[in-house]
Amino acid sequence: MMGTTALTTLAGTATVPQFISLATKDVFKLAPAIALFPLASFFISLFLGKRMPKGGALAGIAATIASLALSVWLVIELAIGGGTYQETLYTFVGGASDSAVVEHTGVELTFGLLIDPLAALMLVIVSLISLLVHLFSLGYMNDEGETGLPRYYAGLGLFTFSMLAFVYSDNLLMAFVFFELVGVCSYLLIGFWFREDAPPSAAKKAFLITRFGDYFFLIGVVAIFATFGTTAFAGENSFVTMAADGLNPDVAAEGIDTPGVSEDTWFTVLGLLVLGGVVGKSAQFPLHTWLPDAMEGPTPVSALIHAATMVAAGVYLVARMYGFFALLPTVLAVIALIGGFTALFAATMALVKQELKQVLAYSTISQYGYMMLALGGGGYVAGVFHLTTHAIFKALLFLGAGSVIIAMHHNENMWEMGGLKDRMPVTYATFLAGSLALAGIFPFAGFWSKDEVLFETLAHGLGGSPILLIAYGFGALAVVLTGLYTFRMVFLTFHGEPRTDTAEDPETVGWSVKLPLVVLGVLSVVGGVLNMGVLKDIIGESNLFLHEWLDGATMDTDLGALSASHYSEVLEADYGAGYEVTDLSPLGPGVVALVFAVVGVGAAWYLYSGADPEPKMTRLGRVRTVLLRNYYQDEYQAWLATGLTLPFSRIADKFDRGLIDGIVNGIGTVSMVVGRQFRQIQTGVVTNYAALLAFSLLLLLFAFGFVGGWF
Amino acid sequence: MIVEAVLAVTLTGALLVAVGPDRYAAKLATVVSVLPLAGSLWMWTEYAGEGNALLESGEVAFQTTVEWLTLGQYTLQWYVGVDGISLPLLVLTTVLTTLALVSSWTPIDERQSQFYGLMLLLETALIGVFVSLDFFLWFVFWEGVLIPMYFLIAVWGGPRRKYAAIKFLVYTNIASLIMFAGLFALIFGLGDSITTLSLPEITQAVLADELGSFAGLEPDTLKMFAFFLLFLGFAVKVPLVPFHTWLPDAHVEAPTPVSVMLAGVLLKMGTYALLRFNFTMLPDVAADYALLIAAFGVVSVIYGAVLALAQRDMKRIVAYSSISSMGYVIIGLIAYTPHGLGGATFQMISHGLISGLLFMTVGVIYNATHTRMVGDMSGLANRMPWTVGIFITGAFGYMGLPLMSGFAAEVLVFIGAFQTSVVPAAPLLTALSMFGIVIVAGYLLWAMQQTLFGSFELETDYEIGPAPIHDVASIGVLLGLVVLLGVAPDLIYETIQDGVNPLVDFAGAALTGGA
Amino acid sequence: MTVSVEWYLLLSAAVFCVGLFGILVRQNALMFLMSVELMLNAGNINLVAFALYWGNLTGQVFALFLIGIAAAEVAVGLGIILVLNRNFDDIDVTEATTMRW
Amino acid sequence: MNDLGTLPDWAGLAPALALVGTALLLFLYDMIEPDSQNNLLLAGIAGIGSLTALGFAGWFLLAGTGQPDRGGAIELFDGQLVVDAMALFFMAIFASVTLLVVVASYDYLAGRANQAAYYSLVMLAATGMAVMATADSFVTAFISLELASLPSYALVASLKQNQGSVEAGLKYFLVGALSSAIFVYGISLIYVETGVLQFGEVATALASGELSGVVGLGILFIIGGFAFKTASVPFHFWAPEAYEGAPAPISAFLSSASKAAGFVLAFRVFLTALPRGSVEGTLDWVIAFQVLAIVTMTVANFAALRQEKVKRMLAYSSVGHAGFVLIALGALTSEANRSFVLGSGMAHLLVYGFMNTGAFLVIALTEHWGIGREIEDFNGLATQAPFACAALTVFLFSLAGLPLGGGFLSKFYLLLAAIDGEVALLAIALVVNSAVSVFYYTRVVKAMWVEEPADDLAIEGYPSGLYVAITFAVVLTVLLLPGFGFVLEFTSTAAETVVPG
Repeated sequence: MMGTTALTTLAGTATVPQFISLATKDVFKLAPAIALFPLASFFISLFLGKRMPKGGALAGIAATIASLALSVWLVIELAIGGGTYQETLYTFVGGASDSAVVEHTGVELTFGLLIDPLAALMLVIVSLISLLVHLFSLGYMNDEGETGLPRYYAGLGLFTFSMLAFVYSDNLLMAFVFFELVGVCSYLLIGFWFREDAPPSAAKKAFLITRFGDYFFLIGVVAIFATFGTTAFAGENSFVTMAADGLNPDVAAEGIDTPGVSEDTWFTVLGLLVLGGVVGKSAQFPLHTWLPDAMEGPTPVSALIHAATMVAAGVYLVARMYGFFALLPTVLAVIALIGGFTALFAATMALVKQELKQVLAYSTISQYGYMMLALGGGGYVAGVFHLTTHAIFKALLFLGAGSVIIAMHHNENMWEMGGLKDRMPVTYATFLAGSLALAGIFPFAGFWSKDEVLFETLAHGLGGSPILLIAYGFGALAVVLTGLYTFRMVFLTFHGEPRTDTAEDPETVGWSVKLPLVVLGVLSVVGGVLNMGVLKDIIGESNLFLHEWLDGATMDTDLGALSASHYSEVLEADYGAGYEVTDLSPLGPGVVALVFAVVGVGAAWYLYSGADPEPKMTRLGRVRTVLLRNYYQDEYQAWLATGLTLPFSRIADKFDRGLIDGIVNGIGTVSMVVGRQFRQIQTGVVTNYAALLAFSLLLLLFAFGFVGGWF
Repeated sequence: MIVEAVLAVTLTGALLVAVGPDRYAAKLATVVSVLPLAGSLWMWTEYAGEGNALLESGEVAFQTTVEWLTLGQYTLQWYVGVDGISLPLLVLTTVLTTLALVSSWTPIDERQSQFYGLMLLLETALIGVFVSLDFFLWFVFWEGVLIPMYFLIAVWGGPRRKYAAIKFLVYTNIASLIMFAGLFALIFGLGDSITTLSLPEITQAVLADELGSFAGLEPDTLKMFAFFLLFLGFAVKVPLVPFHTWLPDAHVEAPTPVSVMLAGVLLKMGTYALLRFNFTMLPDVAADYALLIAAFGVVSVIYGAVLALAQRDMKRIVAYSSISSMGYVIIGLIAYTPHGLGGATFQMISHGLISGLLFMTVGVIYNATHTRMVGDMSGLANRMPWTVGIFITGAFGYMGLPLMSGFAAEVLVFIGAFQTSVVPAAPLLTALSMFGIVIVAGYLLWAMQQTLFGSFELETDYEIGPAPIHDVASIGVLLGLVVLLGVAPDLIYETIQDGVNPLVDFAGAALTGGA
Repeated sequence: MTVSVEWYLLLSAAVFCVGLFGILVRQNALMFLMSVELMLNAGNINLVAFALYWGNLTGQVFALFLIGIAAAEVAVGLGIILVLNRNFDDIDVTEATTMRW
Repeated sequence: MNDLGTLPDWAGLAPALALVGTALLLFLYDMIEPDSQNNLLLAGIAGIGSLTALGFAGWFLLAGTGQPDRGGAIELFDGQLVVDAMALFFMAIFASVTLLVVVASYDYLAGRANQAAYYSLVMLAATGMAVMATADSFVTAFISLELASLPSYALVASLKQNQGSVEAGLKYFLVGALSSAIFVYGISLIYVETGVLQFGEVATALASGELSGVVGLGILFIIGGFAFKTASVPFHFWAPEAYEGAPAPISAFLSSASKAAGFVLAFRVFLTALPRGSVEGTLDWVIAFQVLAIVTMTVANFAALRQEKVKRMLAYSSVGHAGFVLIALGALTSEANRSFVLGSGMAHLLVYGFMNTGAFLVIALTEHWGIGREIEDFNGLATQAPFACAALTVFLFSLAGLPLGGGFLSKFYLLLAAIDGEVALLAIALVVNSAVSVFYYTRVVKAMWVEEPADDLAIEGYPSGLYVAITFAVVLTVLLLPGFGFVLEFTSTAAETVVPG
């Protein structure tokens, strides 16, 4: 089989490996609990939160600690030689013994776990960020005296549960299920402050736009199920493998049912459909508009959404089924282009924002653009790497922003801050670390991952994919802007003189705020160690830990079709994307990217570093207005909803009540009129009756006379 | 005899409650309704039928056959029994009736004994519809549904209740007669090959190609003609666009518990009948016109959803979205795939529960606020947190949120519809209809934002606080069922599959043979 | 010389039409009644004439019955006309129109 | 040739004799004590008389008198009268309706004058109808028809102080007289052609040779006569006014029994005297009845839509039902199983006899209470008289063809008959008009149950007689749904006596 051959060569082992090893290690048996702990905390917080100290926060913290511990254990297990674990936990449809469904359709819809290095990594990230967000919430929500805390912590619990379950879903349908649940949770949390007007509206927008994306995703899921009869991610009978077999001329594929178009066309359609969900959830152009609005939610929630859960889900999905996407050059090109463009596009908007969280929101969009760029550009490891580092430093930045917001009494306007660095040193230090990571400055985490993204894209682009070069161009340009807006933010917030009284005397923040910041700050500094791709030629490929990890090198058994090297194989195969890699040293492009980043930071320093910085962006004039209005993206989308769909529905309503119901009522009216006419025959005058009677008789007489031939 | 017992108990209860004093009517009726509920649940646990009742291989459970009378060559029978398709609907009916009765306690404060008597009478007729296997008996119950429903809308309804009630009665009655004519075209076409009007006999005779010509129509034309009339008749009941206009009026005017029954069970009569008659008896005609039928479904889905966008009355919103949801059933049915037919049946149950849930919740809100207009109120979440919580969850259920029954149903329908070879361009049509899930999210989210969130304001002069415990309990139970079926669709899906599978088998054979 | 039977038929038809005409144009209840009698007698003419033609008594006997019934009918009719006069102060049949449509 | 056990042949007429005897008894009583107010006694006598008639009819029916296995139809007076299953079946209908009407009249007549005359006229009219059912010759047909009609005229006008009653009587009488004249002329034309009047002989005479237009004209006129009696368009003009103006029990009597009488005679005349096979060439009466049926149904049902008075609405409904029953004649095509088709009309007449009588009796009840005639006057009546309103609801929905009573099944039977005769138009008209009729029946139901009662709505007393009659009618109407099969046995035997095989 193709999968097996690929990995024998790549992993260099002579034995024929088990494709999936069914580990009997206890920790894998406990794996379901990783997601179930937060679910339990959801119920506990919801129903008992009122009677618990801290409004249910403790349940959440305990649950996430447990999840984190289990996840770490899993990672260790995989790192010291365990195997991929796949288990069907629950049969959704067709589970009964001698099931009529199975008997008839031959398939069942199941929920199961797929724990491989990718999933394990993501589990750790999610549970870690969630834990920190819970902790931070103690300072941000509890200490601020918010009401509705049980609801809040219940929401966090459900959110974490959904995301964790999504992460180790073993099939696309289950992934979709939790993908949707993630969306609902974000709706509930963004709209947490439901008494105000903006949060519910933002929540609605977030759900609607992501649902629009999910619409395509669901079609994709259904279509994949219909095409392959399965939605499993991994295994001989997974749709990924079947698709590869279907396209591979050397392998005889069976059981693929395409509706009358060639397989590669149809698979491309499938890929694009699934991509719809990704674009919506990961806030890629043009479905990114919900994300900045989502800042209406509590800041810890923003951190959770942007760093590890909702938005990450989209990109993670691409990584999860990368074996499928790697087969489809068109889809990859689209992913790369969307990613690169979004990276640049969002960065430009971030330049002019005045609210701290808005800058971070656009930066999130931009950074997820990079991940998409990486995945589209053939850099599977790079994408995952950036996902990881971004999760850390973006969570850090949001939590830091939250800290600032607490200090500023919920004023988010950066122009009313300034000089906070002396008053909140911990926050400043950690925020700075996060910012340097975001800007991609050596040696912070973001530098390594962003460079790898750009390098992979460039390498594959130079290998004969000009579209990737365009995407690379976008991405490289965005590096400059990232540096600029990041440090504009840092300078405006922390440097210079305090510009308002609040900034002069900010509220102090507690340990529950600082602890997460410190943890994340440290990780932001050292996170790059995971995969120092720029130095590949120096430190040697085997010391690129993440790469080795994702390739399954630490495991006893072979990762097979889920391994990074398999993906490269497919990417370069003729039946796959057909990418070619140029032999390029990562050092050169790395330096270029660093220079770009430094240019951006330097520009920010030049423009905003003074004691009392001026708004420089106003010089952009109308361009600034366009940027401030987000290229009128919200306007046209709002217009599509309220300016087009709503009036259309009103017209339809008029049509319905007027014409369709009018016809129904009209039939009634006509009957009534006929009735009135018939009623009028009865004049009350008996002579008329006699006349009518005689006349009718005469009529009958003539009629039947003619027929009967009486005359 | 359990079927007879259930029917008899319900009918007796109806009469008893109707003549009893108002004071005890509510509680008495609720207690009485527990009996058929228990009976149906017992049937559920004891169910040992197999296959589709109408087809040759089917084994009908709890079957009784008694000759009633002979009219011409036809013997009319008391012939009842259930299979995997009708049993879930039967249970749905009894469950929803009991819950609807509980939800009547608050809003119904006049002429109670009549109200509760009629509700139980309605239940009797509905149960009858789902258990009858003789056409004529079935038709008696089918028409019998109209009478209590008419009164329930006309007496206890809103301001335009009389208009709505008579429109409902006349419109659906005309539809019944059209359908009746359609089936009789078939029966007469069968000539001497049948001696009873039992549905299995008719079905098997039609399928065995024993149809002769009748009234100058060749068998094929006759089939088409009959199919057309049947479809038209049932389309009104379902309702499919453009035969739907009675529904919003009826829903808006009907008191909440009646809306629950209307949306929850009455609409299912239409799809149930479509499945039993059109799609079981005349699969080849259905296949010939598959594109048209699927188009009806798609148009209903989209058009109903778009109209829901334009509404301010929350009941109207749910009413139009019911039209939309029933469109999915049609799309699933015409697919003739296991998941298509099974998913459609599942959607009947699921929509029954979810629409019942939403109507009840709107009713609970209405009991407190005395308005249903989006815009007349805001920030209800401040005052009735649990009700609002259930409402939000239910609304997400309606949007097809995973792990709630709507999702399971819709996904199964989509999978089934996507795969079919019966409908031309099935993937495209399915994808088109799926856009309904976006629109439904649009209007429900909009309505929720307007009414539930923001600061508390209310146009009407009522003090509102948390809803009565029995109201919250009944919507809670429904929500529980919705989640239960969403998490474990197999609970009923196996039974349903058992009922529809034979249909797929023979239809598949017939259709591929024909095509 | 015997009159051909067709002539009786014509005669009876003529009488029938005269009666009908009377009903259509007269508004007086008594005239109405008389016109009806004419029509009844048109039937009698046929019956009697053709009893002769067919050589049996059936027609004639029936005619006798008819005459009797006609009398009864007139009796009932006159009674009704009487109360009509009492209630409407007139015997114009077109006056009594309290019920219509 | 016949078998009545030890009884003589004429005993076959026992139901009619019981009726006429009762009438004469009442006359006698009236002569002795003209101003009697002894309502109970009078109603009792009439009731016992009709009960006796019903008993005889039922007994004979069950015993199989006049049926082929008991020696065939009993012919009396040289074939002028015949007692067979159809005659007995209809006598049973007449006796039942008469019984209901008499019981109901007990309350209705309380305190009015001329009670004995009223009852005796009812009994006489019933006698006429019973004889109509047995008439086997045009002579007896016409005489019995007049015997049924003349007392009816008087009964309609019996509220002598009431303008409506008198006007109704006048119109009924005038149209009736005209129709009788037309009928007689038609009979005379048949005689012109055949020289005989006994049904069987007429058929024999017509069977031989070419027929001239005279026969066709005669048949047309005879159809006119029946159309009058059955209140079919265009001879229906008297019906709305007569039913509206007459005392409600009499409306019930006329719209149910009198209509049935017209139909039983029509069945016999057209099937035994003027068989379609013989007269088809000059006038195909099947076509004529099809036209009449469709026109009658449509005109009446649509006119009923806009009626404001309950009784008048019921009158139009009654005309409409004549149209439904005409299907049984219109569907007697050569394709049809004729006894099946004919049976449908008989079954419907029986069911109709109970549900329509019941409906009119509830109207009688409201008149007794002094409630107005408009539909609006019924507003909220259910709050005061729930049982009566429930009964009326059952009657009306059964009339509409909803499955609350036997009307549902009998209409269905008619539909089967129309299809059996392969007259699609009849079937369609039946379905469409049934659908339309739901609307106007529902208006009354709505008024009773849905509308708020007027402030001055008050009723005094619950008259036992009327309630007994209504209860009887409603129980029968409902029981005729499950028990329809019982009726079918009789209708099929009855139909087979006129159309063997």
